[in-house]
Amino acid sequence: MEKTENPILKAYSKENLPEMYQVLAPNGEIIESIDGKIDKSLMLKMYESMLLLRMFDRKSVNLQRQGRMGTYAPFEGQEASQIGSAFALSAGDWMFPTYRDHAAAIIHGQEMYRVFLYWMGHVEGSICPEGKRTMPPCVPIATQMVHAVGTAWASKLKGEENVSIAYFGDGATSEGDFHEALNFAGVYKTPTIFFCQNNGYAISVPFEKQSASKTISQRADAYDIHGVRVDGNDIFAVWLTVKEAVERALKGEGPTLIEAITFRYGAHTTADNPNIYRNQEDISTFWRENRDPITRLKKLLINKGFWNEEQEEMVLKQISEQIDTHLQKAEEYPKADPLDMFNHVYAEESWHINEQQQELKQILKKDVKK
Amino acid sequence: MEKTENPILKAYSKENLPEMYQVLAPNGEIIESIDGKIDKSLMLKMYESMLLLRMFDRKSVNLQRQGRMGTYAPFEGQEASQIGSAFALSAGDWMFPTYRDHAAAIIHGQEMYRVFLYWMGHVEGSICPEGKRTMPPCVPIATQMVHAVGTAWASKLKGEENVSIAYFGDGATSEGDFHEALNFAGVYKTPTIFFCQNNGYAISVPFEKQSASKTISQRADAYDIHGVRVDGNDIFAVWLTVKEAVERALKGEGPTLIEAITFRYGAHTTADNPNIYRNQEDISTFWRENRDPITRLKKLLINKGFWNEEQEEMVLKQISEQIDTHLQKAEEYPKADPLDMFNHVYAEESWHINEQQQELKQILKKDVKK
Amino acid sequence: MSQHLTMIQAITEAMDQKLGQDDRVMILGQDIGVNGGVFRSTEGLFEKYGKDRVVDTPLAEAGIIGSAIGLALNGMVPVVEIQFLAFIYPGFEQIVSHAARMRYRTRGQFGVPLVIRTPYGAGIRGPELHSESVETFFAHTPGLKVVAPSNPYDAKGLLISAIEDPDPVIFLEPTKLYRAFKEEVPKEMYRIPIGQAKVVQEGSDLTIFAWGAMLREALNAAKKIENEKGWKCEVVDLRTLYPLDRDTIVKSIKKTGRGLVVHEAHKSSGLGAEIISIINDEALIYLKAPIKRVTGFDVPVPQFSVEDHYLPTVERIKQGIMETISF
Amino acid sequence: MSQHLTMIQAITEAMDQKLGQDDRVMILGQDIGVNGGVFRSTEGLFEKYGKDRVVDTPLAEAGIIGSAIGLALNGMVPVVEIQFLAFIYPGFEQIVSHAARMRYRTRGQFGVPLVIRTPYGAGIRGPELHSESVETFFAHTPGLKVVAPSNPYDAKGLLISAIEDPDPVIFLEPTKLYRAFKEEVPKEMYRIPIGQAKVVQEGSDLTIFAWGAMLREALNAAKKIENEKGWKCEVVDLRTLYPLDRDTIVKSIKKTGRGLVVHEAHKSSGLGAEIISIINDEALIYLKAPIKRVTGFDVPVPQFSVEDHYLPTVERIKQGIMETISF
Ligand SMILES: Cc1ncc(C[n+]2csc(CCOP(=O)(O)OP(=O)(O)O)c2C)c(N)n1
Ligand SMILES: Cc1ncc(C[n+]2csc(CCOP(=O)(O)OP(=O)(O)O)c2C)c(N)n1
Ligand SMILES: [Mg+2]
Ligand SMILES: [Mg+2]
Repeated sequence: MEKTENPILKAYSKENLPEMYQVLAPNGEIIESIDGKIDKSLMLKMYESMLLLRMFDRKSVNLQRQGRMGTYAPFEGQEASQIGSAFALSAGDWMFPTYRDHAAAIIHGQEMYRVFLYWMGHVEGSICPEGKRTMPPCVPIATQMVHAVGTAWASKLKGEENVSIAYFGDGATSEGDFHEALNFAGVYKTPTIFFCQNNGYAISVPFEKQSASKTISQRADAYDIHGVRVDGNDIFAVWLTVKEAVERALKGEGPTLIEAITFRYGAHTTADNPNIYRNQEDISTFWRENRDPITRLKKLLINKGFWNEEQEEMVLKQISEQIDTHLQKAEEYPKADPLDMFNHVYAEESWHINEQQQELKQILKKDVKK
Repeated sequence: MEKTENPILKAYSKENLPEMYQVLAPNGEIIESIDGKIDKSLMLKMYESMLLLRMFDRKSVNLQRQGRMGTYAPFEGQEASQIGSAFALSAGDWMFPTYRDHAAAIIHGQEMYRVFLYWMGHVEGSICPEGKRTMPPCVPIATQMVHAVGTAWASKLKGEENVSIAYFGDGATSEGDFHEALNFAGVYKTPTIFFCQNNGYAISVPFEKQSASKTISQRADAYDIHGVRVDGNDIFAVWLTVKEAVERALKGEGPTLIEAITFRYGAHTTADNPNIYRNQEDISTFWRENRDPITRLKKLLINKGFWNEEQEEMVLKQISEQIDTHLQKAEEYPKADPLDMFNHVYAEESWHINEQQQELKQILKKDVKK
Repeated sequence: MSQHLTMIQAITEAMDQKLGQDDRVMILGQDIGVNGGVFRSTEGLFEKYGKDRVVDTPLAEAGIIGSAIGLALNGMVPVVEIQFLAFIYPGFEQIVSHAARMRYRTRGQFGVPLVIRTPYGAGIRGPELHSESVETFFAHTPGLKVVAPSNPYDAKGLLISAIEDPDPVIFLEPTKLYRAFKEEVPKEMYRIPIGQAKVVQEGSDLTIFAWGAMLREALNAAKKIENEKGWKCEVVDLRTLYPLDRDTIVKSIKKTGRGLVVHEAHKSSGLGAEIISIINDEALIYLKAPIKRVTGFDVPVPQFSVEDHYLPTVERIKQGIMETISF
Repeated sequence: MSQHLTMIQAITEAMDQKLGQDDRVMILGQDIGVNGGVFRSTEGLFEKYGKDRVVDTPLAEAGIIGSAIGLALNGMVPVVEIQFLAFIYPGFEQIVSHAARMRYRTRGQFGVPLVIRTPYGAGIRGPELHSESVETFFAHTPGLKVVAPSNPYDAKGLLISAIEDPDPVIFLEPTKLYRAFKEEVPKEMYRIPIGQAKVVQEGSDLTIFAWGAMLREALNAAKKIENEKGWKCEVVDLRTLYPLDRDTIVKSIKKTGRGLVVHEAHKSSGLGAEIISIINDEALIYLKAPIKRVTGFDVPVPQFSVEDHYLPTVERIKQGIMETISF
């Protein structure tokens, strides 16, 4: 069985490093000054958020295994990309995440119990808190990218100071919608940020089978828009890059395409077995040991005396409780009422849907009687 | 009324010239050696073909005006692009033209009377001569580009020495299919030639509204494939460029994206009024006087003593007769039988189509009786 | 105040008035700005409202419809023109997987007030793929509404309703009728409710259901048959194709006991099938004969030299009526 | 020789045998190579036939289907896997405007022998857009054939026929049945003709029409109703959804006089409507009651916690039967 070499290791290799923006090296050293840009409190917030969301992700995988949740798409390994980018946004910004971007969504205001509900197949799993613009996870690949052009365009037309950010993967860059979105954003100079997490794989397909192009960021040139390549496991670099893109967008300088090099440690979804298409053990261990986004920040924090194991233990306990609270909320959430499926198809009622709702109501009554 | 500046004039301006490959200057001078590459007989063939197809195109526009043909999409001004590229092909190569690429198609073996039939709305207007691979004009924009990936891929798999060429316009580069085609061709290194006639407009929309990117050829870099920009009104440059692309393709070096800068003198189709969106008079006159593909070759031929007005007159007469013969053939072609519409939906017969055919047959019989 | 307008003029006026009245309304599409639309349906609007509200877009339907969805999410009311119905396919995913589902999946939190206008139907000697009539695709997609006017008056009133509708509306404009005739159209804004069919002509012997360009064929056939045979057909203009106005359909059939559907679309799984099924559900015992379908055939819409034979003709409709009445 | 296979195994075997027998056959799709398909339908084929014949493609459905059209034009026989039916939309234009029309517009000069396989239907607790059943879109498109097997035996025989068919076939595989049960499947190649329905169970009181995953629900309901009421239902597996096997449909209804269609798709303009219309055309006077539709509702296929209520259930089918018989 041919197992393809990990293309991400190539991306991380020396030749490619020069074009990949990095601030916090894997060994925890700062290799580019962040003075006046990232202070202790932000570092700690970033760190604790990554811890929280890693725990959340692991919990979710477990819940799926226990049959308490449906298929789930884990993001472990990609925390720096998702959290670093989301930290750079303002509350009113529009976020278009995929099925894997719960860390980004949660940082941007989505609630953990909603994410649980989403994967429990609850009809109310796609709502975000009132007033927020954290859109439901997008399932059809790359389709959300054009939405982020539209919302950003509207912000611009209305003179509102908001950006729109679309999350997507390396695989998504093959879809026509990727192209159309970047092109439209270029034409209308919309304040859109295209944030690609290049984790090297679209399910089993390595990026080298996805395209002959070496990088994703180079595609920005095709539209004369700005493109950047960044170490997606370096939360500082990600944050700084997205912050700059936000500023550029708000100054009217148009969209940015960001390629964040990262890796998912686990399966594509809980329905996937990565051992079939890559040396899962080797490759994940390699990444965990050499590139982990959390470990490297921890090293820095400890070096700087900002953090110690006691604090870690305490925070982990808090996090665990916090997640449990959300889980409880999700599991105690009123069970989805089948009759709900007839609501919100349209803003106004329609005879055919009403009748079908009545029809099911009768059936359900009968079921209860039995 | 805002009339947008002609973006093609910009493309032709000094700053852009360096990146546009040119061999035969508009004044008829050879600015790059063609020794051993283009001989007299080829020059004459090219010239006479351009004359023929310009006459064909004008005839078609007239036929539409006289009500003898339906809407027609003229290509006058684009002869060098279409004919130069088609001359570079071998008989067995696959050609995927659009509704505007009849000059290319006819050079590649399509017959003029078929093109007339096509625009007369005849059911048999899309057939090409037996054994040829000149596909029907493609109407949905950019969709043929992926076909040319597929046919080329099959040639490669079968070890056949043929390329596939897709024709498309500047507008087509905005469609997702453009992107998917280039990306696929890059991945499978298919012997495909993507030949873009950038005539500056997609109907009324100038390229500057189509994309923020300055050129189309630069998009090749996004897929790490080869890209070239060429003076599309210079038949030598076009021919040499496509020939090189063919060689590259057959050597297994993959696809080429060619951007040929050209201009349509007339309307988008006979249903279009270009005066609404551009200074049609000024701009077409400018192009005719300064950039015409036929005039510049004629200048060269006359300078070299290969051509004179007598010859021209004679050839024009022959051409006129040739076109008339085809027109006659088209007009005398058996009228489309309405019952034909039920044939070739499937290779095999189906009850529902057979019955509907019978139904119409009855109706038609009745009509005749009346 | 009233005026005589063609359908295309009525459509332009509806957009003009909504653009004038509501800042959130935008028009997007290919060649709809400077050029005023390939059918001139947006003539004058670019000059009047400027490039930010009447937008010449790149040639990319997924991009147009997808970014219009984003615009709609963020407070705008986009009206998209797709140049011909068959060119909607590149944006099909955006319509079916997003526009139609956004309200549903967010439980009403986000809606998509989007109108997609597009010329449809045959009979204009158009090239390939310029004459399709695939309303079924949209009428099978919950979350969408589908509208098809048959005259200038309805076109204006329905388009204003569509633009004001909080949900996505596919607005099918019968190309053949754009300039076919003029009609009295009030100058002021008015609305024709989406979801309501109209009994255009009362009758007692048979009901003809039609819409768009086929309505006139239906009326012509009805007139001829009345002259020739004395039978009185009721003619129903469906106007909204999804959701259908069941009550009007059923009421008419209960009265006449006989029916015939005329549509341009292919017969198999065309909208006629749904109309017949509604009648089967609600009025089977009233039926004196099978409901006949006189439709486009189950072949690709053919090249224009034979398109008139693809389309339902007065002759075919008449024959359908005779077969139904003499069943 | 015979063996017990699941439907997915039967499908793999059909592809394996055609790949082995015919050099022109190629498999293309996302994750179908090294990974063996997200449902493992191509397991082992990459190893056996190599990367040129079992191709992991980029994530782009128009690219996949469009280049497959090109491959087909130039002598190959591509079998495309689309990962889930809803993800076919980006390639919809390629299917409708090209694959379905190429033979027609070239008057038989160029055909597109292409198969597009895709899992469809609900009931697997899939995320959003993993459970669609939009066969109507394809059954309304002349030039396409649409097939949906309900068991391993048919799946193998129909897929071999589809691969050998000179025209494009949309091959819908009921996800829920992939591993639901095993069945005797001959080892050798065999064909089940496209276009032929099958009477799975004879009966006299009412005919149930179903296909794909709904066939088993129909059979279960029929059994229950027989136990409870003694009524004998005839059950017809349509197998080919376009073109429909009218003769089998009509013959059965003429015998039973009562009918019921079960499908997962939305009711409005679902295939049930076409079946009813065929019966209306051919057998109206045989009808003792309206043909009932027990279908998915006219709402987006909902999130999986309530999908079982979206789907036709044995209970709903039984109730439909009772209403029809006591009409
Ligand atoms: C249009 C479409 N085609 C196919 C799929 C099935 N699918 C789901 S995720 C996925 C891979 C996506 O890869 P990538 O974009 O790299 O994102 P990642 O999963 O790695 O985060 C595929 C093929 C889909 N959801 N939508
Ligand atoms: C998918 C699709 N959308 C829209 C159209 C309508 N249309 C026909 S030609 C055209 C402009 C094409 O411009 P370009 O690609 O530059 O080619 P040109 O006509 O200039 O040769 C448009 C929008 C179409 N045919 N297909
Ligand atoms: Mg990925
Ligand atoms: Mg052009």
